[in-house]
Amino acid sequence: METRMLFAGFGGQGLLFMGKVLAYTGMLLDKQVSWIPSYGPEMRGGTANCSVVISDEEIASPIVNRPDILVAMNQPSLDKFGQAVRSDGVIIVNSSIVKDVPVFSQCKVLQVSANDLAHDLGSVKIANMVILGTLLKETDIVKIEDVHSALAEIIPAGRQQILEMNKKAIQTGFELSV
Amino acid sequence: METRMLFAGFGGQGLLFMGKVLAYTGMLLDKQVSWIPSYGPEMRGGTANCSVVISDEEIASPIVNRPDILVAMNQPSLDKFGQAVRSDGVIIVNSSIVKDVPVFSQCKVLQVSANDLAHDLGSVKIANMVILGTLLKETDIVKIEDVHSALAEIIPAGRQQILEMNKKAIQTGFELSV
Amino acid sequence: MAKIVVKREVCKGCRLCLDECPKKIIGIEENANSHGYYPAVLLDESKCLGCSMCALICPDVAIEVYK
Amino acid sequence: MAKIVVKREVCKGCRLCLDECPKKIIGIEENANSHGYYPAVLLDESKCLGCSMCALICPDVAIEVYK
Amino acid sequence: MNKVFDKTKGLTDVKTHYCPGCTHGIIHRIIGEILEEKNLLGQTIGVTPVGCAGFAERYFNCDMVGAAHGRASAVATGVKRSLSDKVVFTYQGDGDLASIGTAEAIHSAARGELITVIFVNNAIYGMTGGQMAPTTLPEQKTSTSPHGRSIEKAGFPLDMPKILSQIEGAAYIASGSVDSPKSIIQAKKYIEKAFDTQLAGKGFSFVSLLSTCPTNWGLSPRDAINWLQENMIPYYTLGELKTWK
Amino acid sequence: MNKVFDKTKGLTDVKTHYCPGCTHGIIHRIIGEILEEKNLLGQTIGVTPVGCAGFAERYFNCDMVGAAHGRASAVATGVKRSLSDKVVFTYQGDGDLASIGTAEAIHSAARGELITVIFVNNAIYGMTGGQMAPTTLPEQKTSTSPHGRSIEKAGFPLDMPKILSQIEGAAYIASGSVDSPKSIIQAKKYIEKAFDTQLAGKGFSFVSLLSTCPTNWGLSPRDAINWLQENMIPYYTLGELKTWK
Amino acid sequence: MGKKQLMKGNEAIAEAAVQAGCKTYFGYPITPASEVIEYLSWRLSEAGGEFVQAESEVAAINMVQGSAACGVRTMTGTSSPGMSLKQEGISYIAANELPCVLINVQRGGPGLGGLGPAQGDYFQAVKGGGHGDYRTIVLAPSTVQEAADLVMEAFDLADLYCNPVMVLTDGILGQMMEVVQFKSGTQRELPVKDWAVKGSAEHADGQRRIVTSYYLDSEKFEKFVKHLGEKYAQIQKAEQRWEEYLTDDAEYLIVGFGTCGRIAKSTVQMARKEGIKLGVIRPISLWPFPVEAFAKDVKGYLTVELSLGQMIEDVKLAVGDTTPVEFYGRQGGMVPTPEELLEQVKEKFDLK
Amino acid sequence: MGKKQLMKGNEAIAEAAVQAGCKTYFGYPITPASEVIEYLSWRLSEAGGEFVQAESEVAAINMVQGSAACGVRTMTGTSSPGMSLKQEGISYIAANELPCVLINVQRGGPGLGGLGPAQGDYFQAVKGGGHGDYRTIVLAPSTVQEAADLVMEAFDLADLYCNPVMVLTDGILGQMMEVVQFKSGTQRELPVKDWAVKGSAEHADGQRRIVTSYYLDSEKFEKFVKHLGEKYAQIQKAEQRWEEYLTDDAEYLIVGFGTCGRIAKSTVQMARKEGIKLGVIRPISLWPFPVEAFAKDVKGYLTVELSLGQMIEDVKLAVGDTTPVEFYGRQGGMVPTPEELLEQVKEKFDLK
Ligand SMILES: Cc1ncc(C[n+]2csc(CCOP(=O)(O)OP(=O)(O)O)c2C)c(N)n1
Ligand SMILES: Cc1ncc(C[n+]2csc(CCOP(=O)(O)OP(=O)(O)O)c2C)c(N)n1
Ligand code: SF4
Ligand code: SF4
Ligand code: SF4
Ligand code: SF4
Ligand code: SF4
Ligand code: SF4
Ligand SMILES: [Mg+2]
Ligand SMILES: [Mg+2]
Repeated sequence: METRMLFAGFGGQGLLFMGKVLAYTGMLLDKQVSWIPSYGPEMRGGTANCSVVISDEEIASPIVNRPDILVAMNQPSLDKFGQAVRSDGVIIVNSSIVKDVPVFSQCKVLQVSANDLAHDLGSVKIANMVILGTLLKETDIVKIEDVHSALAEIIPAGRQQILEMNKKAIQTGFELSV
Repeated sequence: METRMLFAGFGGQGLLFMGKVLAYTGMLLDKQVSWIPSYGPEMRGGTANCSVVISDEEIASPIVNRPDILVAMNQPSLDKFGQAVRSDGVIIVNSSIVKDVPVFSQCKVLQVSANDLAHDLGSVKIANMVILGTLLKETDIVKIEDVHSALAEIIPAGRQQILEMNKKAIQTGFELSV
Repeated sequence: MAKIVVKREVCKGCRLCLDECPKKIIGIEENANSHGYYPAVLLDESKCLGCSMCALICPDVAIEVYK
Repeated sequence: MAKIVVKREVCKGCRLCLDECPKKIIGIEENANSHGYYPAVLLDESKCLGCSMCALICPDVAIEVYK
Repeated sequence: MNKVFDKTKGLTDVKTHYCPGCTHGIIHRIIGEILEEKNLLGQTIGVTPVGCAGFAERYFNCDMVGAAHGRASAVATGVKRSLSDKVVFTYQGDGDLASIGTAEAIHSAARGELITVIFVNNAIYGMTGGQMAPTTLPEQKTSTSPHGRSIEKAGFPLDMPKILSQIEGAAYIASGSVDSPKSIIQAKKYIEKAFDTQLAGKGFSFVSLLSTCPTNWGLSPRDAINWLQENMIPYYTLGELKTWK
Repeated sequence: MNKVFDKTKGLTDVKTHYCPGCTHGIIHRIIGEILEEKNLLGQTIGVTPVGCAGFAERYFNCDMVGAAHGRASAVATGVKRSLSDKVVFTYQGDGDLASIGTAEAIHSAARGELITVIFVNNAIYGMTGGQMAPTTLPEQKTSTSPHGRSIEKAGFPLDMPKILSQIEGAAYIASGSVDSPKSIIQAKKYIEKAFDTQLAGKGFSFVSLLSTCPTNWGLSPRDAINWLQENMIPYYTLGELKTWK
Repeated sequence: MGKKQLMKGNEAIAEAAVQAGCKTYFGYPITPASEVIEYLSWRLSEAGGEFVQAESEVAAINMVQGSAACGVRTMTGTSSPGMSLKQEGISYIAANELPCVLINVQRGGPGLGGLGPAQGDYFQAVKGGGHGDYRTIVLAPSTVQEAADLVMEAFDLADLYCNPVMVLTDGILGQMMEVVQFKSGTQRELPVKDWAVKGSAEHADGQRRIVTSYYLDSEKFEKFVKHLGEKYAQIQKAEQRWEEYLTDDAEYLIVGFGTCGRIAKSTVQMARKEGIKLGVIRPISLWPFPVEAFAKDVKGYLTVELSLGQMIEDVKLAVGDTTPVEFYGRQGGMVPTPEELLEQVKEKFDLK
Repeated sequence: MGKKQLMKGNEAIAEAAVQAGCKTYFGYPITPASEVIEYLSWRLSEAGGEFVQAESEVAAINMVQGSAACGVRTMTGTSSPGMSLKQEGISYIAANELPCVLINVQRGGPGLGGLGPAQGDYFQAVKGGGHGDYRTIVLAPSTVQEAADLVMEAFDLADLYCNPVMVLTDGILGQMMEVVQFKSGTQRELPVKDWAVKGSAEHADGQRRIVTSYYLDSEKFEKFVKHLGEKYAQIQKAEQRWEEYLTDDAEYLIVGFGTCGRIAKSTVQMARKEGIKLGVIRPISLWPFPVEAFAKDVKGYLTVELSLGQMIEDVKLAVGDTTPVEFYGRQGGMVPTPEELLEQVKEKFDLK
C-alpha cells in the first residue's frame, strides 16, 4: 500500500512538522517514506507545504501531484490543491481558518476547527496535531500508538510537557466526530 | 611562391624584429604574410624564435616546421632546427656566436660573422640586420629596396639615425661574399 | 491635533511603532489582515503628537502622519 | 684576509654587487658564461673586507664569502 | 490636518517581502527619500545584491540592475563607466559585500569609483537562513556556528568601514545604524552626504548601517533592536570615518 | 679562510629563471635562510602564486604546493587546517595578493589563519609583461597605463599592510624592502618574526616587501633599486604595523 | 549498517562524508545546499575534522585544493551559481590529480534563476565547465540512501583515480527526507598517497613533494595530458553505473537521472497497466556515461531532463542514429508528473 | 575597407572592437591574451570609450554585465583560466539576455598548464561552463583578418540576439601577425535597446527598466527558459558558419577549427599531390555547430583538435554513425604538422 499526502498552509502552521511525524512513524514501522518541503524565499511568510509518501514498497516518484490525503490549513491551499486529490481521497480542512469550502465531488472533505480546539488545549500552535489526530482516525496509514512512539523520539527528552501537549492534541483530533 | 622562414636564437638578438621587417615588406608588396613569435615565460632569457611565411597565395598553415630558410643566431638553434630545413633550403648562421657548424647535406649553409661586422658598424645590436642583408642577397623573396621602404615605415620618424644604421647593416650583409 | 493612519494591508504587525511612540497610544488590531498579520492601530487619537516617531521606525512605511 | 668567489655559471651579471661593494673591487668578466651572461669577478682580493655586502644584495646567491 | 509623513515616491507601491520588523525596510525608505528629495529618481541606476535585498529592484523607484552575489560594486562600476552622468548606487548585505564581494568593494574604493555603496550589516546571512557572516559577532550563534562564533576557528568580525577608510580612493566613509528614530535621521544624513560625494565627483562613497534580522537572530523585532544596540553598536566603529569637506 | 657566507640549504640548487638583478631572488634567499636557521625545512609547506614566483616550488627546499592566481592564502588555509602542526607560508606578488586575491588575503587575516604570507610588491605584473598592478604608483607607466597610471581613471595604489593591520585576526604585519643590505637584514627580521608568530599560534602573519622589476620597469637593476628608493619607499607605509609581543 | 535515520538528502550527504573519513570541509552557504555546510559546521569538529566557512566559493575550492594536496579526504558543496565560481579551481585540482569530493545541489539557472530543482548543470558537470582537458567523475543519486552511498563511493573513487568526483543532486533530493542507513566504508584497496605534501621530514624517502600544474615545456605537458587521457579512458571502462527498471522486455525506454529517473519509474508502473512495455534506464554515473546500458534492442528512447536537453547528447552518442531518441524536459524548477511522461511516451512514439 | 596593417591577432581583435563601436572594456591581464587589454588601455579612451583594468576576471565579467545593461557595446577578454572564473557571470549575462563580446585566447590546460596554443576550452565555450540552460554563440577564426571580422560580427550577433558571443582563438592566433584590413561595420538592422537602464527620465515611455534574472515563481521561470530555448533554436537555424576547402570531390574530410583548420589545408594540398581526395570542413561557428556542413557523402572524417577530443562529439552528432569519424589530437601546446595529419589520414582510413 502507498499513501501520498500533501500538507499545505501558511508558514508557521507546523505543516512540515506534521509531515515529519508521519514520515518518522512510517520509518519506525519499517515502511518506505519520503518527505519533501517547499523551500526557498517563499518560506518567509507566504505559503508552505510538504509532501509525504508512506509506502510498503520502494517509492518511485516522491513528488505528490495527486494526493490521497490533503491537509489544507488555509484558503489558498485548499483552492490550489483541492481538485488534485484522487477520487476516494480525503481532504482535511482547518475550518478555523478556511471559511469557504467548496464541494469536491471526487472525495471526502472533513472540516476540523483545529485552531479553536488547539486554543482550548492551551496553544494554537498545536492545531496541526489536532488535524493529525483526525487524519489518523480517518485513514489507516499508521496507528495512533505508533505516532505517539515517533513523537517521543522526535521531541527531545526533557521537553516532556511539549510531548504531552502534542499527544493530547492528537487524541483530541482522533476523538472528534467529523 | 611561398617562402617559409625560421629565425632562432637568444632573446635580445633581435630575431622578432628581423622577422617583422620581412613580413612588413611582404605586406607592402601585397603578398600574404604571417609572423609567429615564440612567447611565454621563456621569453625572458632562454631561446626565442619566430616563424615568417611570405606567399603569393593564401597561407594555409602559418606554422613553420620545415623552413626554407633558417637563421640560426646561436648554437642551440642550429642544433635544434638545422635538420628540419628543406632540401634546397638555406641556413644562415651567425658564426660570431655559433662555433660548431655541422654539415647539412640537404641544404646550403652560409656563415656570417654578424656580431663582429655589426660591432664594426657601431653596435652588436644590428647583427640581425647584417644577417638579413645576407638573406636578401641569397634569396629572392623581396628586394632590398623594398626592405628599406619597410624599415622607413616601421622605425618611427625622428629616429633617422637608427634607420640609417639598420640600412647600413643590411647593406653590409648584402654585399658580403659568403 | 494630530493622528496617524496605519495602512492595515501593508503593516506586518512588527510592533516596533508601539514601543517607539512616546505616548504609547498604538496598539494591535484583533483581526489579521489578508496576509495573516495583525496590524497596528492608533488607540487614542487625542494624545497623538504627530511626532512621527512611529513612522520613522516603521520598516514597512505603513504609517502616514497628519498634523 | 678575505675574498669572495662568484659562481660564474650562476651569476647573471646584474652588477648589483659592484655598486654595493664598499671597496669597489668587483668587476665584470670579459667572457659570457654558458647562459650568455657576463659574470662578476673579484678584481682585487687584497682589498676585500669579507663584509658580505655583495653577497647580501646578490639576487642569485652567486657569491660565497671567505674570511 | 496636513499629511506630515507619507511614503516617498522613491519607493514603489509593492509590498516588501521582508520579515516583520526587519530594518532593511527602514534603509530602503531613507534611500528612497533622498533620491526623491534630491530629485534624482529619473537619473539613478540602483544595483541590487543577492541576499534578502535581492528583490529590491521591485521596491526602489528607479532603473535597477541585479548583480550576482557579491558583485554589485563591479556591476555598478560597469554602469557608471557607461553612464558617467548618471547616479549609481548599490545596496549590499554583509555576506554580499564583506564576504564574497570583498575584493570588488575594496577595488571600487581604490579606483575611486564614483558610486555610492550602501552596506547593510545585520551580522548574518539573512536570505539563506541565518548562517555566519564575516560580521557575525564573537560567540554569536548562527546556523553555521551553532555553538557560537569561535574566534579561534572562525576569526574576528570584519569592520568594513574601518578597512575602507584606509583606502585613498574612498572619499566618504560613514558608519551608522537604524535602531532608533535618532540614528535613522543620522543614517539618512550619511546617505545624503554619500550621494553628494558622488555628485561632486569626489570619489567612492560608502555608508555602513547596522540592521536587524529578527528572523534569523530568533528574536522579536524589538528584542532584535535591543540586541543590536547592546552588542553590535559597541563592537563596530561608528560615525563619519572619512569625509572630503 | 672560512666560508662566512654560503648559499642556504633552504634553497635548492636550481638556477632561478628570474631576470638579472630581480630582487625576487633576495627575498627567496632570506626566507630560505630563516627556514634553515629555525630548522623548519622538514616541516614546512610553501604555497606558490601565479606570477614570476610561480616556479618557486623549484627553489624553496621544502614541500610545495602551487596555487591558482591569487588563491595562495586560500590554498594555505586548506593546508594548515589539514596539517595544523606544520609551518605554512605563501609567497605572493602584488597582482596575486592585492588584486585578484584581495578577498582571500583579507579573510585569511580575519580568520586569524596560522599562516605566514610574504607579499612581494614590485608595483607591476612582472610575469605577464608589465601591466599595471594595484600597487603601481600614480603616473607610473606600465603596458596597461602607457601614459602613466591615471588617478582619475585607475585610482590610487593599495597599501596592503596598512589595510591588513586594521584586521583583528592579523597578529603580525610588517612592511619592508630589499633595496640594500641594511633593509635586507631588516626584512629578514620581519620574516623571522612572522614565522615566530605562526609558531606561537598568535594569528595571521604578513610581511610586505618592496621589490624591483628591472625588466618591466625598463631600468637596469641598479636604476631599478634607485627608483624603488626614490618612489616606492616614500609612498608606502613601512615598518612593523602590528605586533603581538 | 548503521541504524535507520530519517534525514534530509543534504544532511545524509554531510553525514556520509564524515563516515567516509572526510577530515576537512570548506564551503559557502547557498540555497538549496546549505544544510550540508550547516550540518558539518558542528559535526565535523565533533568527528575530529576541520570546518571552514570560506569567504566565497572560489576560496572554498582552493582551500579544498590545499587540503587535498595534504592527502586528506576533503569536500566542498554548493549549488549551481556557486559551482560556476569553482570551475577554475576544479580544473586546477584535476590537473594536480588531487582527490576530492564536490557536491552540487542544483537549482534553476541560468543566472540567479530560481531555487527549484533543476538539472541544467549537466553539461557543466559532465563536459567540464573549467578550462582544458580534464574530466570529473559525476555520480547522480535519486534517493537519500543512494546519495549517502554515492558520497562514500565518491571518496573511494577520488582516491582510486586521484581525481575530483562530483555528486550531482538537485533541490528536491537535497531537501527531501527519507530513511537512510550508513554503510561501513568499502573495503576497497586504495593507493597510498605518497605524493602528498606533509613536510619533507615526514616522507619515508626524505624527498620533498611538489604539487603543481605548471608546465614550461610543451612536450612534457603533452605527455602529462596524454596520461590524463589514458586515466580517463580507464575510468570510462571501469566505472559506468546505471540502474535498469523493467528493461528486459521493454520496447521503449525512458532515460532520466536523479529525480527524473524516479518519476519515470512511476510512469512505467502506469504504462505497464495499460500494456505498454516501457522501462527505465537511470544513469548513475553521468561521467563516465553508461554507454554500455544502451546496447538494447528497443523501438525508442525518451530522454527526460529538468533542462532544455543536455544529457540527450550523450544518449544519442551512445545509441547512434538507428533508434529514435526523443526528448521531454521541464525547466525553471518545474517537475513533470508521471502522467505527463506517459502522455509524452504515447505521443512521441505514436502509441495512442 | 581600411588600409592594410600588420597586426597581432590580439591587437586586431582589440582594434576591431573599437571599430565596431565598443565603448567599454573590462579585463585582467593574462598570457597569451594580454595584448588585447594593453591595446585597449590607450586606444579606447582615444576613441571616447572607457577602459578598466579590473581586479580580477570575476570583477571584469560583472562590470561587463553592468555596462551591457546600459545598452553599451562592451567586451572582455582573457585566456583559459580567466575564462573559467567568468562562468558565473556569463550565465548571469545570458540569463539577463544582455549583448556582449567575450574573447578567449586559449592556452594549454587544465590547471595552470602551459602557455602554448590549445583548444581544450571547446566544451566550456560550446556546452556552457556556467550553470543552467544557456548558450553562448561561439565563433572561431583562423586568421588575423578573420579574427577582426568575427569580432565585428560578434557585436552584431550579440545585439541581434541579446546574447553573449564568444570569439574563441588560441595563443598562436593571438600572437601571430598577419595583414589585416578593417571593414566598415555591417549595415545590418539591429534591434533598439529599449530594455537598457539609463535612468528612467531617459526612457521615452517614462517607465523604469529592470535587468535581473531572479525568479520566485517556477512557472514564470519555466516560461522564460523556454523562451531562451526558442531563441537558441532560432540561432541554430540561422547562424551556422563554416568554411569548406576542396570538399566538392572529397572522399575524406578533415574537420578542424581555428589553427587546426589552417594546418589541415596544407595537408590537403599535400594529399592532393599524392592523389588522395581530401578536403577540409572548418567550423567557424562552434555554437551553433554547423551540422549542415556534414550532409556529405564521404568515406570518413578525421577530426583534428588541440585537445583530447571535444568537438568530435559534435561532429559525431552531426554525422551520425554511418560514416566513420576518427580523431587525432595534440595537446599541451603542441601543434601537428601537415605531414603528421596526412600520415594520420592514411593510417586511419587505410590508404597506404
Ligand atoms: C555565488 C553565490 N553564492 C551563494 C549564494 C547564496 N546566497 C544568497 S544570499 C547570500 C547571503 C546573504 O547574506 P547577506 O549578504 O548578509 O544579506 P542579507 O540576506 O543578510 O540581507 C548567500 C550566501 C548565491 N546566491 N550565489
Ligand atoms: C586567473 C588568472 N588570471 C590571470 C593570470 C595571468 N597572470 C599570471 S601572473 C599575473 C600577475 C603577476 O603579477 P604579480 O602577482 O605582481 O607577480 P610578479 O610577476 O610581479 O612577481 C597574471 C595576471 C592567470 N595565470 N590566471
Ligand atoms: S505620531 Fe508620535 S505620538 Fe502619534 S502615534 Fe506616532 S509616535 Fe505616537
Ligand atoms: S512599525 Fe509599521 S509594520 Fe510594524 S507594527 Fe507598526 S505600522 Fe505595522
Ligand atoms: S665582501 Fe665586501 S669588500 Fe669583499 S667583495 Fe664583497 S662587498 Fe666587496
Ligand atoms: S649581484 Fe650576483 S648575479 Fe649580480 S653580478 Fe653580482 S654576483 Fe652576479
Ligand atoms: S531573513 Fe532577516 S534580513 Fe532577511 S528579511 Fe527576514 S529579518 Fe530581514
Ligand atoms: S619580470 Fe620583473 S619580477 Fe619577473 S623576474 Fe623579471 S625582473 Fe623579476
Ligand atoms: Mg546579512
Ligand atoms: Mg608584481
